[in-house]
Amino acid sequence: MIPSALSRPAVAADLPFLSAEPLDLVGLLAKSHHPEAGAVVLFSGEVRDNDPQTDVDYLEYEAQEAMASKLIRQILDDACEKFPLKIALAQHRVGKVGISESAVVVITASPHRAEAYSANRYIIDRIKHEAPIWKCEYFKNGTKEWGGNCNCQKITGDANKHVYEWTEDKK
Amino acid sequence: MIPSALSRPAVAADLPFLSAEPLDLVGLLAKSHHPEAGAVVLFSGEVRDNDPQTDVDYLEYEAQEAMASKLIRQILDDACEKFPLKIALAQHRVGKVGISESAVVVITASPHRAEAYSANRYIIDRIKHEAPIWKCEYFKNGTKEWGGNCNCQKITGDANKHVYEWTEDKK
Amino acid sequence: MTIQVFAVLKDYFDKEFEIAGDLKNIAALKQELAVQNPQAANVLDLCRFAVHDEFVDPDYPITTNDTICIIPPSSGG
Amino acid sequence: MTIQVFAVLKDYFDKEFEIAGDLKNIAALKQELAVQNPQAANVLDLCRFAVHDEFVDPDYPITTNDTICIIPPSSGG
Repeated sequence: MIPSALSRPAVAADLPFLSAEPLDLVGLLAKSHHPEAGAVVLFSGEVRDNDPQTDVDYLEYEAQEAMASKLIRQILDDACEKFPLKIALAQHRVGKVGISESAVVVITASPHRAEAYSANRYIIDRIKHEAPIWKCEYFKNGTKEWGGNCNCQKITGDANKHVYEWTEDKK
Repeated sequence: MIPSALSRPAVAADLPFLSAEPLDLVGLLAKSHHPEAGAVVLFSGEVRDNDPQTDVDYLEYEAQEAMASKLIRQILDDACEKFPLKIALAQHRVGKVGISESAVVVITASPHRAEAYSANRYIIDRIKHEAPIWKCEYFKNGTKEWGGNCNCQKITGDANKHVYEWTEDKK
Repeated sequence: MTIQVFAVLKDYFDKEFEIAGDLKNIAALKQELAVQNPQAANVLDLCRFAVHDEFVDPDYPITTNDTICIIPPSSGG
Repeated sequence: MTIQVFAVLKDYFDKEFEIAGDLKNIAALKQELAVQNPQAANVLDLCRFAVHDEFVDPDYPITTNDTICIIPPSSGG
Protein backbone atom coordinates (compact mmCIF):
# COMPACT_ATOMS: atom_id res chain seq x y z
CA MET A 1 0.00 0.00 0.00
CA ILE A 2 2.89 2.35 -0.65
CA PRO A 3 1.36 5.35 -2.38
CA SER A 4 3.18 5.93 -5.64
CA ALA A 5 2.95 8.23 -8.62
CA LEU A 6 0.47 10.51 -6.92
CA SER A 7 0.70 14.23 -7.50
CA ARG A 8 -0.79 14.70 -4.03
CA PRO A 9 0.32 12.38 -1.29
CA ALA A 10 -1.90 9.63 0.00
CA VAL A 11 -4.10 10.97 2.75
CA ALA A 12 -4.91 7.36 3.51
CA ALA A 13 -8.18 7.50 1.62
CA ASP A 14 -9.03 3.96 2.63
CA LEU A 15 -8.39 4.57 6.35
CA PRO A 16 -11.40 5.61 8.43
CA PHE A 17 -10.61 8.74 10.41
CA LEU A 18 -12.49 7.43 13.44
CA SER A 19 -12.25 3.95 14.87
CA ALA A 20 -14.21 2.16 17.57
CA GLU A 21 -11.53 -0.55 17.59
CA PRO A 22 -8.01 -0.21 19.09
CA LEU A 23 -5.77 1.79 16.77
CA ASP A 24 -3.35 -0.44 14.87
CA LEU A 25 -0.23 1.69 15.36
CA VAL A 26 2.24 -0.94 14.25
CA GLY A 27 0.17 -1.88 11.20
CA LEU A 28 -0.14 1.76 10.16
CA LEU A 29 3.57 2.38 10.75
CA ALA A 30 4.53 -0.70 8.77
CA LYS A 31 2.69 0.75 5.76
CA SER A 32 4.09 4.29 6.16
CA HIS A 33 7.26 4.08 4.13
CA HIS A 34 7.82 5.83 0.85
CA PRO A 35 10.89 5.73 -1.39
CA GLU A 36 11.00 9.55 -1.55
CA ALA A 37 10.49 10.06 2.18
CA GLY A 38 13.65 10.23 4.27
CA ALA A 39 11.77 10.98 7.46
CA VAL A 40 8.76 9.31 9.05
CA VAL A 41 7.25 10.71 12.26
CA LEU A 42 4.54 8.91 14.22
CA PHE A 43 2.67 10.52 17.10
CA SER A 44 0.47 8.53 19.44
CA GLY A 45 -1.67 10.27 22.04
CA GLU A 46 -2.20 7.81 24.86
CA VAL A 47 -4.30 7.61 27.99
CA ARG A 48 -2.39 8.44 31.16
CA ASP A 49 -3.32 7.33 34.67
CA ASN A 50 -1.68 10.10 36.68
CA ASP A 51 -4.40 12.68 36.99
CA PRO A 52 -3.26 14.85 39.90
CA GLN A 53 -6.57 14.51 41.75
CA THR A 54 -7.93 11.04 41.23
CA ASP A 55 -6.88 7.98 39.32
CA VAL A 56 -8.30 7.60 35.84
CA ASP A 57 -9.93 4.22 35.25
CA TYR A 58 -10.63 4.65 31.54
CA LEU A 59 -11.62 7.27 29.02
CA GLU A 60 -14.48 7.46 26.64
CA TYR A 61 -14.37 9.49 23.44
CA GLU A 62 -17.48 10.77 21.74
CA ALA A 63 -17.57 12.44 18.34
CA GLN A 64 -19.97 14.13 16.00
CA GLU A 65 -18.73 11.55 13.57
CA ALA A 66 -19.67 13.04 10.21
CA MET A 67 -18.20 16.45 11.10
CA ALA A 68 -15.13 15.01 12.81
CA SER A 69 -14.27 12.79 9.84
CA LYS A 70 -14.74 15.62 7.38
CA LEU A 71 -12.57 17.92 9.48
CA ILE A 72 -9.73 15.42 9.89
CA ARG A 73 -9.69 14.92 6.12
CA GLN A 74 -9.57 18.71 5.69
CA ILE A 75 -6.71 19.06 8.20
CA LEU A 76 -4.71 16.37 6.35
CA ASP A 77 -5.39 18.12 3.04
CA ASP A 78 -4.27 21.43 4.53
CA ALA A 79 -1.11 19.81 5.92
CA CYS A 80 -0.31 18.49 2.45
CA GLU A 81 -0.68 22.00 1.07
CA LYS A 82 1.62 23.53 3.68
CA PHE A 83 4.29 20.82 3.88
CA PRO A 84 5.93 18.60 1.22
CA LEU A 85 4.42 15.37 2.55
CA LYS A 86 4.55 11.97 0.90
CA ILE A 87 2.30 10.36 3.51
CA ALA A 88 -0.17 11.93 5.93
CA LEU A 89 -2.63 9.93 7.96
CA ALA A 90 -4.58 10.34 11.17
CA GLN A 91 -7.05 8.23 13.06
CA HIS A 92 -8.91 9.01 16.30
CA ARG A 93 -10.47 6.50 18.61
CA VAL A 94 -14.11 6.69 19.71
CA GLY A 95 -15.67 4.80 22.61
CA LYS A 96 -14.00 3.37 25.68
CA VAL A 97 -10.17 3.56 25.78
CA GLY A 98 -8.02 2.02 28.53
CA ILE A 99 -4.81 3.24 30.19
CA SER A 100 -1.78 3.26 27.82
CA GLU A 101 -4.01 2.68 24.82
CA SER A 102 -3.72 5.08 21.92
CA ALA A 103 -6.53 7.61 21.52
CA VAL A 104 -5.15 9.22 18.37
CA VAL A 105 -2.38 8.50 15.89
CA VAL A 106 -0.79 10.80 13.30
CA ILE A 107 1.85 9.67 10.80
CA THR A 108 3.70 12.00 8.44
CA ALA A 109 6.47 11.23 5.96
CA SER A 110 8.49 13.75 3.98
CA PRO A 111 11.86 14.04 2.24
CA HIS A 112 13.50 15.78 5.22
CA ARG A 113 12.84 15.54 8.92
CA ALA A 114 12.01 19.17 9.78
CA GLU A 115 8.79 19.05 7.75
CA ALA A 116 7.77 15.63 9.02
CA TYR A 117 7.93 16.89 12.62
CA SER A 118 6.26 20.24 11.88
CA ALA A 119 3.46 18.71 9.82
CA ASN A 120 2.84 16.09 12.47
CA ARG A 121 2.40 18.74 15.16
CA TYR A 122 0.29 20.85 12.84
CA ILE A 123 -2.09 17.93 12.31
CA ILE A 124 -2.38 16.79 15.93
CA ASP A 125 -2.75 20.34 17.27
CA ARG A 126 -5.56 21.11 14.87
CA ILE A 127 -7.31 17.78 15.54
CA LYS A 128 -7.13 18.36 19.30
CA HIS A 129 -8.36 21.94 19.05
CA GLU A 130 -10.88 21.78 16.24
CA ALA A 131 -12.32 18.30 15.75
CA PRO A 132 -15.75 17.80 17.36
CA ILE A 133 -14.44 14.99 19.54
CA TRP A 134 -14.83 14.94 23.30
CA LYS A 135 -13.05 13.09 26.05
CA CYS A 136 -14.75 11.95 29.25
CA GLU A 137 -12.52 10.73 32.06
CA TYR A 138 -13.98 8.01 34.28
CA PHE A 139 -12.21 7.82 37.64
CA LYS A 140 -11.70 4.82 39.88
CA ASN A 141 -13.85 6.49 42.57
CA GLY A 142 -16.84 6.33 40.22
CA THR A 143 -16.94 9.99 39.21
CA LYS A 144 -16.53 11.28 35.68
CA GLU A 145 -15.40 14.50 34.08
CA TRP A 146 -15.77 15.84 30.56
CA GLY A 147 -12.45 17.10 29.24
CA GLY A 148 -11.76 20.69 28.33
CA ASN A 149 -8.58 20.51 26.29
CA CYS A 150 -9.40 23.39 24.06
CA ASN A 151 -9.92 26.53 26.08
CA CYS A 152 -8.57 28.75 23.34
CA GLN A 153 -11.63 30.92 23.16
CA LYS A 154 -11.00 32.00 26.74
CA ILE A 155 -7.74 33.47 25.40
CA THR A 156 -8.74 34.53 21.92
CA GLY A 157 -12.37 35.40 22.61
CA ASP A 158 -13.41 33.54 19.47
CA ALA A 159 -14.49 29.88 19.19
CA ASN A 160 -12.81 29.76 15.78
CA LYS A 161 -9.44 31.19 16.86
CA HIS A 162 -7.07 28.66 18.40
CA VAL A 163 -3.64 28.94 19.96
CA TYR A 164 -1.39 26.33 18.38
CA GLU A 165 1.93 24.98 19.57
CA TRP A 166 3.09 24.11 16.08
CA THR A 167 3.36 27.78 15.13
CA GLU A 168 6.42 27.94 17.37
CA ASP A 169 8.24 25.85 14.78
CA LYS A 170 7.58 28.29 11.99
CA LYS A 171 9.97 31.12 12.82
CA MET B 1 9.04 -4.51 28.99
CA ILE B 2 7.19 -1.42 30.17
CA PRO B 3 9.66 0.41 32.39
CA SER B 4 8.05 1.02 35.74
CA ALA B 5 8.99 2.47 39.10
CA LEU B 6 12.23 3.93 37.76
CA SER B 7 13.38 7.29 39.04
CA ARG B 8 15.09 7.84 35.68
CA PRO B 9 13.29 6.69 32.58
CA ALA B 10 14.36 3.56 30.75
CA VAL B 11 17.02 4.43 28.23
CA ALA B 12 16.44 0.97 26.82
CA ALA B 13 19.48 -0.44 28.57
CA ASP B 14 18.99 -3.81 26.92
CA LEU B 15 18.73 -2.36 23.40
CA PRO B 16 22.00 -2.16 21.44
CA PHE B 17 22.49 1.35 20.06
CA LEU B 18 23.85 -0.01 16.79
CA SER B 19 22.38 -2.85 14.77
CA ALA B 20 23.62 -4.73 11.73
CA GLU B 21 20.12 -6.19 11.31
CA PRO B 22 17.04 -4.31 10.02
CA LEU B 23 15.63 -2.04 12.74
CA ASP B 24 12.48 -3.50 14.30
CA LEU B 25 10.40 -0.31 14.30
CA VAL B 26 7.11 -1.97 15.01
CA GLY B 27 8.56 -4.14 17.78
CA LEU B 28 10.16 -1.12 19.43
CA LEU B 29 6.98 0.93 19.09
CA ALA B 30 4.86 -1.86 20.52
CA LYS B 31 7.00 -1.75 23.67
CA SER B 32 7.05 2.05 23.95
CA HIS B 33 3.97 2.68 26.02
CA HIS B 34 3.99 3.91 29.58
CA PRO B 35 1.03 4.58 31.88
CA GLU B 36 2.37 8.07 32.69
CA ALA B 37 3.16 9.00 29.10
CA GLY B 38 0.36 10.72 27.21
CA ALA B 39 2.50 11.25 24.11
CA VAL B 40 4.71 8.88 22.16
CA VAL B 41 6.75 10.16 19.19
CA LEU B 42 8.64 7.86 16.84
CA PHE B 43 11.09 9.13 14.24
CA SER B 44 12.45 6.90 11.51
CA GLY B 45 15.20 8.14 9.20
CA GLU B 46 14.85 6.21 5.96
CA VAL B 47 16.84 5.80 2.77
CA ARG B 48 15.50 7.85 -0.12
CA ASP B 49 16.04 7.11 -3.80
CA ASN B 50 15.63 10.59 -5.24
CA ASP B 51 19.12 11.98 -5.16
CA PRO B 52 18.93 14.89 -7.61
CA GLN B 53 21.94 13.67 -9.63
CA THR B 54 21.91 9.92 -9.76
CA ASP B 55 19.74 7.19 -8.37
CA VAL B 56 20.78 5.69 -5.07
CA ASP B 57 21.01 1.89 -5.16
CA TYR B 58 21.70 1.35 -1.47
CA LEU B 59 23.52 2.90 1.46
CA GLU B 60 26.16 1.58 3.73
CA TYR B 61 26.70 2.90 7.24
CA GLU B 62 30.00 2.60 9.05
CA ALA B 63 30.58 3.49 12.69
CA GLN B 64 33.37 3.73 15.20
CA GLU B 65 31.17 1.41 17.16
CA ALA B 66 32.50 1.84 20.71
CA MET B 67 32.44 5.63 20.49
CA ALA B 68 29.11 5.78 18.65
CA SER B 69 27.38 3.54 21.22
CA LYS B 70 28.79 5.52 24.11
CA LEU B 71 27.72 8.80 22.54
CA ILE B 72 24.16 7.65 21.79
CA ARG B 73 23.81 6.56 25.40
CA GLN B 74 25.11 9.98 26.50
CA ILE B 75 22.67 11.80 24.21
CA LEU B 76 19.75 9.78 25.62
CA ASP B 77 20.91 10.53 29.16
CA ASP B 78 21.18 14.23 28.31
CA ALA B 79 17.69 14.18 26.77
CA CYS B 80 16.32 12.65 29.98
CA GLU B 81 17.94 15.47 31.96
CA LYS B 82 16.47 18.19 29.73
CA PHE B 83 13.00 16.76 29.15
CA PRO B 84 10.54 14.89 31.42
CA LEU B 85 10.77 11.62 29.48
CA LYS B 86 9.32 8.29 30.50
CA ILE B 87 10.90 6.44 27.59
CA ALA B 88 13.87 7.38 25.39
CA LEU B 89 15.46 4.99 22.96
CA ALA B 90 17.53 5.19 19.80
CA GLN B 91 19.09 2.68 17.49
CA HIS B 92 21.21 3.26 14.38
CA ARG B 93 21.79 0.80 11.60
CA VAL B 94 25.28 -0.19 10.44
CA GLY B 95 26.13 -1.98 7.20
CA LYS B 96 24.15 -2.10 3.97
CA VAL B 97 20.67 -0.50 4.04
CA GLY B 98 18.19 -0.60 1.15
CA ILE B 99 15.74 2.03 -0.16
CA SER B 100 12.86 2.76 2.26
CA GLU B 101 14.61 0.86 5.03
CA SER B 102 15.12 2.64 8.33
CA ALA B 103 18.66 3.80 9.07
CA VAL B 104 17.89 5.23 12.50
CA VAL B 105 14.95 5.18 14.91
CA VAL B 106 14.26 7.41 17.91
CA ILE B 107 11.31 6.94 20.27
CA THR B 108 10.38 9.34 23.06
CA ALA B 109 7.44 9.23 25.46
CA SER B 110 6.44 11.93 27.93
CA PRO B 111 3.38 13.15 29.81
CA HIS B 112 2.61 15.88 27.24
CA ARG B 113 3.27 16.07 23.55
CA ALA B 114 5.43 19.21 23.30
CA GLU B 115 8.30 17.54 25.18
CA ALA B 116 8.00 14.26 23.28
CA TYR B 117 8.45 16.10 19.97
CA SER B 118 11.23 18.39 21.23
CA ALA B 119 13.18 15.59 22.90
CA ASN B 120 12.85 13.43 19.80
CA ARG B 121 14.36 16.16 17.61
CA TYR B 122 17.02 16.88 20.18
CA ILE B 123 18.11 13.24 20.11
CA ILE B 124 18.08 12.73 16.34
CA ASP B 125 19.78 16.05 15.63
CA ARG B 126 22.61 15.27 18.03
CA ILE B 127 23.00 11.72 16.72
CA LYS B 128 23.17 12.96 13.14
CA HIS B 129 25.65 15.72 13.97
CA GLU B 130 27.84 14.13 16.62
CA ALA B 131 27.83 10.34 16.45
CA PRO B 132 30.88 8.88 14.64
CA ILE B 133 28.68 7.19 12.05
CA TRP B 134 29.15 7.68 8.32
CA LYS B 135 26.91 7.14 5.36
CA CYS B 136 28.16 6.05 1.96
CA GLU B 137 25.73 6.26 -0.96
CA TYR B 138 26.14 3.64 -3.67
CA PHE B 139 24.55 4.73 -6.93
CA LYS B 140 23.03 2.60 -9.66
CA ASN B 141 25.74 3.76 -12.08
CA GLY B 142 28.38 2.09 -9.91
CA THR B 143 29.80 5.21 -8.26
CA LYS B 144 29.78 5.90 -4.54
CA GLU B 145 29.89 8.99 -2.37
CA TRP B 146 30.60 9.44 1.31
CA GLY B 147 27.93 11.57 2.94
CA GLY B 148 28.63 14.95 4.49
CA ASN B 149 25.53 15.61 6.58
CA CYS B 150 27.31 17.54 9.24
CA ASN B 151 29.04 20.57 7.78
CA CYS B 152 28.52 22.62 10.91
CA GLN B 153 32.16 23.41 11.35
CA LYS B 154 32.09 25.26 8.06
CA ILE B 155 29.58 27.58 9.74
CA THR B 156 30.80 27.55 13.32
CA GLY B 157 34.51 27.09 12.65
CA ASP B 158 34.66 24.45 15.39
CA ALA B 159 34.28 20.68 14.99
CA ASN B 160 32.57 20.60 18.40
CA LYS B 161 30.03 23.35 17.68
CA HIS B 162 26.94 22.22 15.81
CA VAL B 163 23.92 24.03 14.46
CA TYR B 164 20.79 22.23 15.63
CA GLU B 165 17.27 22.47 14.33
CA TRP B 166 15.76 21.50 17.65
CA THR B 167 16.88 24.76 19.24
CA GLU B 168 14.15 26.45 17.19
CA ASP B 169 11.62 24.75 19.43
CA LYS B 170 13.05 26.19 22.60
CA LYS B 171 11.93 29.80 22.41
CA MET C 1 -37.06 20.68 15.09
CA THR C 2 -34.65 18.01 16.32
CA ILE C 3 -31.79 18.92 18.63
CA GLN C 4 -28.73 16.70 19.12
CA VAL C 5 -26.32 17.47 21.94
CA PHE C 6 -22.89 16.06 22.74
CA ALA C 7 -20.46 15.52 25.59
CA VAL C 8 -21.02 17.71 28.65
CA LEU C 9 -24.33 18.98 27.25
CA LYS C 10 -25.79 15.53 27.90
CA ASP C 11 -25.55 16.39 31.61
CA TYR C 12 -28.18 19.09 30.92
CA PHE C 13 -30.26 17.76 28.03
CA ASP C 14 -31.33 14.49 26.46
CA LYS C 15 -28.95 13.38 23.75
CA GLU C 16 -31.65 14.00 21.15
CA PHE C 17 -34.93 15.80 21.62
CA GLU C 18 -37.62 17.71 19.79
CA ILE C 19 -38.31 21.36 20.41
CA ALA C 20 -41.40 23.17 19.23
CA GLY C 21 -42.21 26.85 19.05
CA ASP C 22 -41.58 29.81 16.84
CA LEU C 23 -37.77 29.93 16.78
CA LYS C 24 -36.64 31.91 13.76
CA ASN C 25 -32.88 31.40 14.01
CA ILE C 26 -30.00 29.80 15.96
CA ALA C 27 -29.79 32.72 18.40
CA ALA C 28 -33.46 32.28 19.30
CA LEU C 29 -32.96 28.53 19.78
CA LYS C 30 -30.01 29.13 22.08
CA GLN C 31 -31.99 31.61 24.16
CA GLU C 32 -34.95 29.21 24.43
CA LEU C 33 -32.66 26.37 25.61
CA ALA C 34 -31.05 28.64 28.21
CA VAL C 35 -34.53 29.57 29.48
CA GLN C 36 -35.56 25.90 29.67
CA ASN C 37 -32.35 24.99 31.50
CA PRO C 38 -30.65 28.04 33.11
CA GLN C 39 -27.80 25.91 34.47
CA ALA C 40 -26.76 25.16 30.89
CA ALA C 41 -26.54 28.81 29.87
CA ASN C 42 -22.78 29.15 30.50
CA VAL C 43 -21.98 25.98 28.60
CA LEU C 44 -24.23 26.95 25.70
CA ASP C 45 -22.32 30.21 25.42
CA LEU C 46 -19.15 28.23 24.63
CA CYS C 47 -20.84 26.02 22.02
CA ARG C 48 -21.18 26.27 18.29
CA PHE C 49 -24.22 25.18 16.32
CA ALA C 50 -24.33 23.06 13.17
CA VAL C 51 -27.06 22.30 10.64
CA HIS C 52 -26.57 19.56 8.04
CA ASP C 53 -23.10 18.95 9.54
CA GLU C 54 -21.96 22.52 8.82
CA PHE C 55 -21.34 25.21 11.40
CA VAL C 56 -23.79 28.10 11.15
CA ASP C 57 -23.95 31.63 12.52
CA PRO C 58 -26.40 32.86 15.19
CA ASP C 59 -28.58 34.51 12.53
CA TYR C 60 -28.90 31.32 10.47
CA PRO C 61 -32.64 30.72 9.88
CA ILE C 62 -34.02 27.40 11.10
CA THR C 63 -37.18 25.50 10.23
CA THR C 64 -39.21 22.80 11.96
CA ASN C 65 -37.66 20.07 9.77
CA ASP C 66 -34.05 20.89 10.65
CA THR C 67 -31.76 18.77 12.80
CA ILE C 68 -29.45 21.01 14.79
CA CYS C 69 -26.26 19.80 16.48
CA ILE C 70 -24.86 21.69 19.45
CA ILE C 71 -21.07 21.36 19.50
CA PRO C 72 -19.08 22.05 22.71
CA PRO C 73 -15.37 23.04 22.52
CA SER C 74 -13.20 20.13 21.37
CA SER C 75 -11.38 17.94 23.83
CA GLY C 76 -10.12 15.11 21.67
CA GLY C 77 -6.69 13.53 21.62
CA MET D 1 51.61 3.19 16.73
CA THR D 2 48.40 1.87 15.11
CA ILE D 3 46.19 4.17 13.08
CA GLN D 4 42.55 3.36 12.29
CA VAL D 5 40.69 5.46 9.74
CA PHE D 6 37.01 5.58 8.82
CA ALA D 7 34.66 6.49 5.99
CA VAL D 8 36.10 8.82 3.35
CA LEU D 9 39.60 8.51 4.85
CA LYS D 10 39.67 4.93 3.55
CA ASP D 11 39.92 6.46 0.05
CA TYR D 12 43.33 7.80 1.13
CA PHE D 13 44.68 5.32 3.69
CA ASP D 14 44.40 1.66 4.59
CA LYS D 15 41.68 1.07 7.16
CA GLU D 16 44.32 0.18 9.73
CA PHE D 17 48.07 0.67 9.48
CA GLU D 18 51.20 1.10 11.55
CA ILE D 19 53.23 4.29 11.57
CA ALA D 20 56.72 4.59 12.96
CA GLY D 21 58.82 7.64 13.74
CA ASP D 22 59.27 10.18 16.46
CA LEU D 23 55.77 11.70 16.65
CA LYS D 24 55.34 13.39 19.99
CA ASN D 25 51.66 14.37 19.78
CA ILE D 26 48.48 14.31 17.67
CA ALA D 27 49.44 17.47 15.78
CA ALA D 28 52.72 15.89 14.72
CA LEU D 29 50.89 12.72 13.60
CA LYS D 30 48.45 14.74 11.55
CA GLN D 31 51.28 16.67 9.87
CA GLU D 32 53.13 13.42 9.09
CA LEU D 33 50.01 11.88 7.50
CA ALA D 34 49.45 14.99 5.38
CA VAL D 35 53.06 14.81 4.19
CA GLN D 36 52.67 11.10 3.32
CA ASN D 37 49.42 11.78 1.47
CA PRO D 38 49.02 15.46 0.47
CA GLN D 39 45.64 14.81 -1.17
CA ALA D 40 44.26 13.88 2.27
CA ALA D 41 45.37 17.12 3.93
CA ASN D 42 42.03 18.94 3.49
CA VAL D 43 40.06 16.00 4.82
CA LEU D 44 42.42 15.55 7.77
CA ASP D 45 41.83 19.19 8.69
CA LEU D 46 38.14 18.40 9.21
CA CYS D 47 38.78 15.30 11.33
CA ARG D 48 39.08 14.75 15.03
CA PHE D 49 41.44 12.27 16.69
CA ALA D 50 40.63 9.76 19.41
CA VAL D 51 42.79 7.63 21.69
CA HIS D 52 41.23 4.85 23.78
CA ASP D 53 37.84 5.83 22.30
CA GLU D 54 38.06 9.38 23.68
CA PHE D 55 38.56 12.51 21.61
CA VAL D 56 41.91 14.20 22.30
CA ASP D 57 43.41 17.61 21.58
CA PRO D 58 46.23 18.27 19.09
CA ASP D 59 48.78 18.53 21.93
CA TYR D 60 47.81 15.13 23.38
CA PRO D 61 51.05 13.10 23.75
CA ILE D 62 51.14 9.78 21.91
CA THR D 63 53.35 6.71 22.35
CA THR D 64 54.27 3.79 20.11
CA ASN D 65 51.75 1.50 21.83
CA ASP D 66 48.73 3.74 21.21
CA THR D 67 45.90 3.03 18.79
CA ILE D 68 44.67 6.27 17.30
CA CYS D 69 41.33 6.65 15.51
CA ILE D 70 40.83 9.42 12.98
CA ILE D 71 37.19 10.52 12.99
CA PRO D 72 35.73 12.46 10.03
CA PRO D 73 32.65 14.70 10.51
CA SER D 74 29.52 12.68 11.21
CA SER D 75 27.08 11.79 8.46
CA GLY D 76 24.78 9.30 10.14
CA GLY D 77 21.02 9.16 10.02
